[in-house]
Amino acid sequence: MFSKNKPMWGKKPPLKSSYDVVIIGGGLHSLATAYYLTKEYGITDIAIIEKNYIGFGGAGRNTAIVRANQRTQYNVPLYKEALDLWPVLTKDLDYNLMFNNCGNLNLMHSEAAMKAARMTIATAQFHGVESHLIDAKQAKELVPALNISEDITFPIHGAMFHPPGGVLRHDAVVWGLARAAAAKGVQIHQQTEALGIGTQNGKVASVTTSRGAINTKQVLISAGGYSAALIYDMLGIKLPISVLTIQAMVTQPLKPVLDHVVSSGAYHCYANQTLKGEIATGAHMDPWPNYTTLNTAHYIKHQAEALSEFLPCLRGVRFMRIWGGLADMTPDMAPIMDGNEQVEGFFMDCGWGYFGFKSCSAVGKYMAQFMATNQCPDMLKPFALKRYQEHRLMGETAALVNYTPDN
Amino acid sequence: MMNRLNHLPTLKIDTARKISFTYKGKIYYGVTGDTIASALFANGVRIFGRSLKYHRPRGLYSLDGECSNTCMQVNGIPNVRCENTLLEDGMVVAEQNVKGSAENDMMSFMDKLDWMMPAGFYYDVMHKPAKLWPVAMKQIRKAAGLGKISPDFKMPGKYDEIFLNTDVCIIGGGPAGMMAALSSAEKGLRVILMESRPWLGGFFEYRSAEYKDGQTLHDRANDLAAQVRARENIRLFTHTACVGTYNNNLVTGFQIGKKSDVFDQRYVEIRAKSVVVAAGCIERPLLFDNNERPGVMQIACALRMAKTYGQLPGTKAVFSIGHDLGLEAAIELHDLGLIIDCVADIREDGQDPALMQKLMDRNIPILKGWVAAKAHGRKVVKKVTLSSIDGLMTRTLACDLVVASAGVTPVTGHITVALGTLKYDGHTGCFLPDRMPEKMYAAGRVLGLNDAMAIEASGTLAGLKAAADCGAGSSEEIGKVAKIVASLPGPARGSKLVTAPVKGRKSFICFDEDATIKNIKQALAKGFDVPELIKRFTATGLGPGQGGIPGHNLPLYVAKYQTLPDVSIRPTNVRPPLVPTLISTYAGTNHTMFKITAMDQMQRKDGGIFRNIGVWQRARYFSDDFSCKKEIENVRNNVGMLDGSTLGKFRIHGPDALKALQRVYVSDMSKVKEGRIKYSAMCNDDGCVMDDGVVVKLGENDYYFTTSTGRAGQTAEWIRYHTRYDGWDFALVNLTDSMGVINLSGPNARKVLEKVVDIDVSNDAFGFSAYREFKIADTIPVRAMRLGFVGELSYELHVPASYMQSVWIMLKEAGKPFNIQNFGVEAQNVLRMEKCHIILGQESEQRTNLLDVGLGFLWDRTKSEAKTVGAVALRQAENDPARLKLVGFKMENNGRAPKDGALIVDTKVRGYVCTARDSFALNEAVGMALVEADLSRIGTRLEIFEDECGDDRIYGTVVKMPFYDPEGKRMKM
Amino acid sequence: MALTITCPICGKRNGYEFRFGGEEKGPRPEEEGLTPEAWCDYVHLNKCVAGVQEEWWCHKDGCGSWFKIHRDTTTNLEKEIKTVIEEAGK
Amino acid sequence: MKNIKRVSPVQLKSSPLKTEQKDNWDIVMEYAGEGDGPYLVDLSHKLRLDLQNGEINAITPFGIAIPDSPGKCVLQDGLLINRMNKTQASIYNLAGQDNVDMPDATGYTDVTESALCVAIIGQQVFAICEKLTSLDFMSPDYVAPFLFQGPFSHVPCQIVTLNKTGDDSGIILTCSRGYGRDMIHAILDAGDEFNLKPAGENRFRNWITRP
Repeated sequence: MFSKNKPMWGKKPPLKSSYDVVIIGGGLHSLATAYYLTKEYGITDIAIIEKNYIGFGGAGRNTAIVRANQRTQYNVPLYKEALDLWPVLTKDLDYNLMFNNCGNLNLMHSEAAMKAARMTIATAQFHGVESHLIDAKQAKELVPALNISEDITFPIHGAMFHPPGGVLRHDAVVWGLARAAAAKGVQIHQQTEALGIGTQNGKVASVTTSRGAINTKQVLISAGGYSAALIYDMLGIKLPISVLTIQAMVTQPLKPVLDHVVSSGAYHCYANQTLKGEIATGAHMDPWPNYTTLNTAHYIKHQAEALSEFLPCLRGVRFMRIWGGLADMTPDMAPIMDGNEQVEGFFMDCGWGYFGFKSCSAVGKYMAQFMATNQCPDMLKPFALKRYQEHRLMGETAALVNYTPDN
Repeated sequence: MMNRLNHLPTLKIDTARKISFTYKGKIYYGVTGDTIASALFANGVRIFGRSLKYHRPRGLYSLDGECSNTCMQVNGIPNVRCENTLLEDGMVVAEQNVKGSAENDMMSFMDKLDWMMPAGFYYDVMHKPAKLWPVAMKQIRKAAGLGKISPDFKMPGKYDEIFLNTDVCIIGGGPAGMMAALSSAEKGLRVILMESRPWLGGFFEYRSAEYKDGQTLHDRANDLAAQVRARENIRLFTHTACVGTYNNNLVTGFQIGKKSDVFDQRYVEIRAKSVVVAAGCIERPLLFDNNERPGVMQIACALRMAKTYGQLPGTKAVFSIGHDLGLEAAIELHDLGLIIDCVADIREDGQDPALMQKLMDRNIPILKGWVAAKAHGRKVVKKVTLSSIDGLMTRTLACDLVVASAGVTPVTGHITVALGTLKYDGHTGCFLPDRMPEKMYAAGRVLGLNDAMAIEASGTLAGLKAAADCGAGSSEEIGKVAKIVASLPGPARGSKLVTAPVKGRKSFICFDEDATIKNIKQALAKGFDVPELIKRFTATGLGPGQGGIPGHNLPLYVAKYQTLPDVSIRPTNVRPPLVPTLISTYAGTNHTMFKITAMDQMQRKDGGIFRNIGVWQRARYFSDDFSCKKEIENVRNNVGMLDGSTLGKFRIHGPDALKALQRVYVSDMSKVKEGRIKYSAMCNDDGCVMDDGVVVKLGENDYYFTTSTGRAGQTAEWIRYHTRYDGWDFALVNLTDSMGVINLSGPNARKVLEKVVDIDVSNDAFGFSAYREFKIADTIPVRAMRLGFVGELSYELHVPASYMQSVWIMLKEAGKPFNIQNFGVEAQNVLRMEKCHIILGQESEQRTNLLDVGLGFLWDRTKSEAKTVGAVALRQAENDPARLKLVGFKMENNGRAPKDGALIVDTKVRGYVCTARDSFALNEAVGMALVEADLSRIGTRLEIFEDECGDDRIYGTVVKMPFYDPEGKRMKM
Repeated sequence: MALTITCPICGKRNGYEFRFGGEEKGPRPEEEGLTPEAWCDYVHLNKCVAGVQEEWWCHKDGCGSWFKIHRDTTTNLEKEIKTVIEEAGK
Repeated sequence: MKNIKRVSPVQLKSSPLKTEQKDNWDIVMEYAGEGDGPYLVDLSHKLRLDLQNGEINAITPFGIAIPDSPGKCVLQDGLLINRMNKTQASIYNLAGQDNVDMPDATGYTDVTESALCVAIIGQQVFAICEKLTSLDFMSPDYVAPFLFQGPFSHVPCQIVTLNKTGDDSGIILTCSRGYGRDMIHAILDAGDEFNLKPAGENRFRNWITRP
């Protein structure tokens, strides 16, 4: 019934002088890519270089919400595949990722927002993803705690209801992938810092780390919020990224009161109840670049104000913990996945903003394909860096439909 | 109900004033000054709740709320920490997370099943077969959680907020904090002192030991408190827990209102120049089997129950402590009548000889180098087994109280959340401040100090240092006090014992999450080798009390287990809020701030249905018919009035005004002629349209221009941003709120206007695209523009906001014969759509450029010296075939209009419908869509996919724009 | 974290009164001959420095001016590096 | 003209006792139940000018020298001039002559209509302010009269502190006219515990012209 108490990702291995593939960053995208490289392509001579411990960054700080109701046709199939992979991974990793398929309700507070939602819903349905536009009363039936009266700052007009979405246990995904990858021979080097990438004749040749140099022909940087700084530092490649701190918080645990993920663009707020009973809530980013992952007094207050309005019963509940993580934002809210373009053998997977968790399963699969075949899979082609200089932003954000009083 | 010790000077209760409350449906009584927990305790309640996982009985353990042991449901509010919540008349108190009662919980069998639940067991079970998980998950959800909140719960009470500025903010109103306050206040600075308890005094307040010259610590605390209260420049906040400190010295907290206050709780945010942290210590829990059984209490808990609340914490006690405070408490409690069977002291030596003598005088046996190993008793403590530290000798003693404490642990969260660091100190066995954040100082027991004089002197020193940051005081004085501090006793040696010599299956390192020492070992064995990872894997420290119970012990244990050296012992992260804080408290007053136009009230009276549009509230409809048929037809056939006051309006003037306009507008603004209006657009650097509006020339380098409603707030900022390197001399004045706007539209608009104004408004005198300034009744200055947004004869009147109502009434009067009516934003939306006039954000999205929406004609490409924002991108993208284009379409076979947001598809998504309506004027369905360029040719058939359409598509055809009055005769008539 | 920004006009204020305006990249490039690469570099690309960077801010809720500061992105604290403050439009 | 009225963005619910008509405004001179302070007085009808000019230091509006550095103000002949930044100042005619003419120099814009303008006077003014803004009025660094440009109840405002000593304390606050309803609601709500009441212009006049 229980696995033996042995180290889940093996004993600490010594760092070798060469690997087929070096992956910088010990988060979900790295672990998933390594996992699929071993599983699908038999590439097992892989080193994962992590400065802290696996899951230290965004992987362990997100609120583990998954969904596939993105805006554009380029994104929806990718996220759909990611969503479909959770049950598969649970089985393949033989690790309970605790997927709570509770469905997501994205509240709409104006006619314009309802229109925008309809487009997103149509896009989802066109791609075979379940999503529906419901009115305020229907939303209230799903979430009895919702305040659908007119006398709140942003009265609720309706919602985008997306049943396939839900919440996972993020740490389980990290540990499950790490265990499976390590079992196939991937070496996970924690407390090891990548310091530079060596190139020769425009090709990747080596990676230097705090524990010595490694020869390699392929290197992937998928280090979450730290990617852009690393890529500029190591290769001088500038990216259209702004790294912001995003915060989330939980209340003290409660008996079940909220059965879905509820989110609101107008209130800049989402909330769901974890399996432990806490109301996890977040969304705000301080709109200036920083690497602090620090929380702000401003935000916990904002969050309380927002919840007080649309989930007013929570006024009687206490916040007990707030934390922050990094979100590497791009101008079009879509990621950058590229490889063999700027430097042969160099791959990057970044710019995920706060979508890194939702996407990791599918992205690991496609990045593994990209690296194993040196051919960019069709699924990833729209995400190349070049789109910015070609004025082809992805359109994941519509025009703004809401403004805050202090805009 | 127990008789209270009511002669003690330290009491905070008034036994003469009874308070009634309801507990489990019955009326109970406490006294004024009681907390809920002390009142329940006085009524014989020992089991306050059941633990999360194993449903173990839990009782009073500390009195400062570090764990959820005494969390209860109070007045419908879950997870109320009864041990430090004051009892109020009529409170309704209930247990939580029990099936049955806390006393007899039907779920208590869970405690036997711990072998089934090793650390992280849930990751390995319940996912095979896949169908099992959703079922299991439901049960897990039900079992998890502590308190309950009803979905329709309405939080009573008033919640307020204040935002303060101060020179020095002091956290903690104990002796160190008070001394710090006094020393910085003496410099004439503004000082704020925050104390979480309802009274000042902290570590001294409840103690009767001697301070100096026969004065008790309690009396000394009162003396200091009186001095603090006497200082006008000290702003005192008692009953105010500090919940957050942030680098840059922002401090937040919440204050619990007294009866005389207008608030129940209020959020307090303090911006300080410097901060002193004098938050004292909590106790480090002692780890032994059943170390959380009701009847096991920490030292201060047992002592304060007697000294503050007048109740003996038990009848017969065994002490297992590692700190002199334990000896002092044993003496005091003995003298108050508690039978003390034995004091086991972890320390082999180093006890204060005076205390030892007093124990001897009282015949209290002391066992040095001994520790509690196991508490016995199914629900409450009946016996305790003591053990020598090496585990070789044991003794079991009957008792109903085990006072257990491994030592003290400084409250350092205020320092670390502000980015200060701690260092493990081998002497005290504590994490002590290492690198303090800028302009933040620690004082008192936070520094590991224990000696009363040293605590006070460190407070004085911290206060002086903080004052120096504010530019007051001298370094000599600081040096002098520093010398005094150095000459006083430093931190006392602390016990380093982490656990009693037990296997730890029932030794709870974290009460809230039911995590045991055994669980920690299991996690370590699985490769989770750093405390932060163990926290995640075992949930240790993630419960309602956060790190309060396990925060100190976890890293110590992990280091000990892995035999790591002291230098590698890192504290676990503490995160705000440092005290759990109600959402209603954080929310405070939460004033909603919207803008309204001068016409707001009149339009509401006229039946306007309002919506938030950006910062404004605007009338969107004037009837329940959201198709707005009447409003629309009235504009097309008669005349209507729209309040367009939310439009952005600006004056730009100064020698370089034209240059600035050339930079941000795509057109050649030098061609704007006086008396004419020019329509143009602003793009971002990517050529995407940000804004459109009209520009009027008032004079040389003096212009008046409008922006869309949503952009008004950012326009000045935008223009200054894009000219920030140029050093140009121009001035912007935001006149958005200054001028109301009335859009008078419809074939009868002229007939209405000419009745109100004195100027000639004939088409010859005031033609399409013209601009006129005039006065109504020689009084009201009006700026008028002939525009055609809705496609009819139309005047846009810009009127000083204060005169808006008057002008509106005049026009309404004048329009009566022509059936003048209000129309709202949605009617305007349809009217302009029929005319194919775009609204940015509706016919465009973030990535839509000027050319895509067909506004390329506005772009003057010959003014590259102006470095117009967006021009480069437009040039680079203008031949890109992959861009979306805005097209007009009609529905096939006179079909209905698709819904806004429907997709244009074939095998892929090829575009989407921006706005489409069944047009009353045209008697057919028309709309605009953004489609890929190859679908943009006239006559192209568009396959439309709506949400919920399944396989049913509807079809439209691309047609020429505009749909209504293509020659534009009507707006020019 | 409690960001404060020192506005050259209004002094040190709560960071939320301001709008971040991007990394300092120098004056607008000339239009003539601007390649897509150079354009993209100016408009979109950032160095994302983890450390002290020079950057623009607007005191949107105050005096409205644009100005530059140096700020450590790892602590969010301003650094006093004396430069000639180039104010825009004002 | 009989049917031409100017309407203030500040609508106070108290009943006026004394009203004066001026330039089509109905100005309440006294309200019923004004209490003993603090007071809220609507001054939205008072002429306010925006002055922006690259050579602003050379300009003396109504013969008054503009303070030399941002944040400083001068009150002279009932006119309040507030230096906003290097090239900009605002001018409020609080108690000067009626119907003053627009000065000749370029750069003036009449912004009376742009903003609501209220005075809050009385001992508890700053206790009210601290419930609505984190701006530090009581800092000894700021000597009255001084100007703050910053948020008040989340809305960008110009706030001039004319006096910060005891009963004489008082501020003039202006913000976008559109916020009238919600700003006044927020101020009165914050002031409720201190018994803040709407008061007529007489109160203000007495306060501003006191020796």
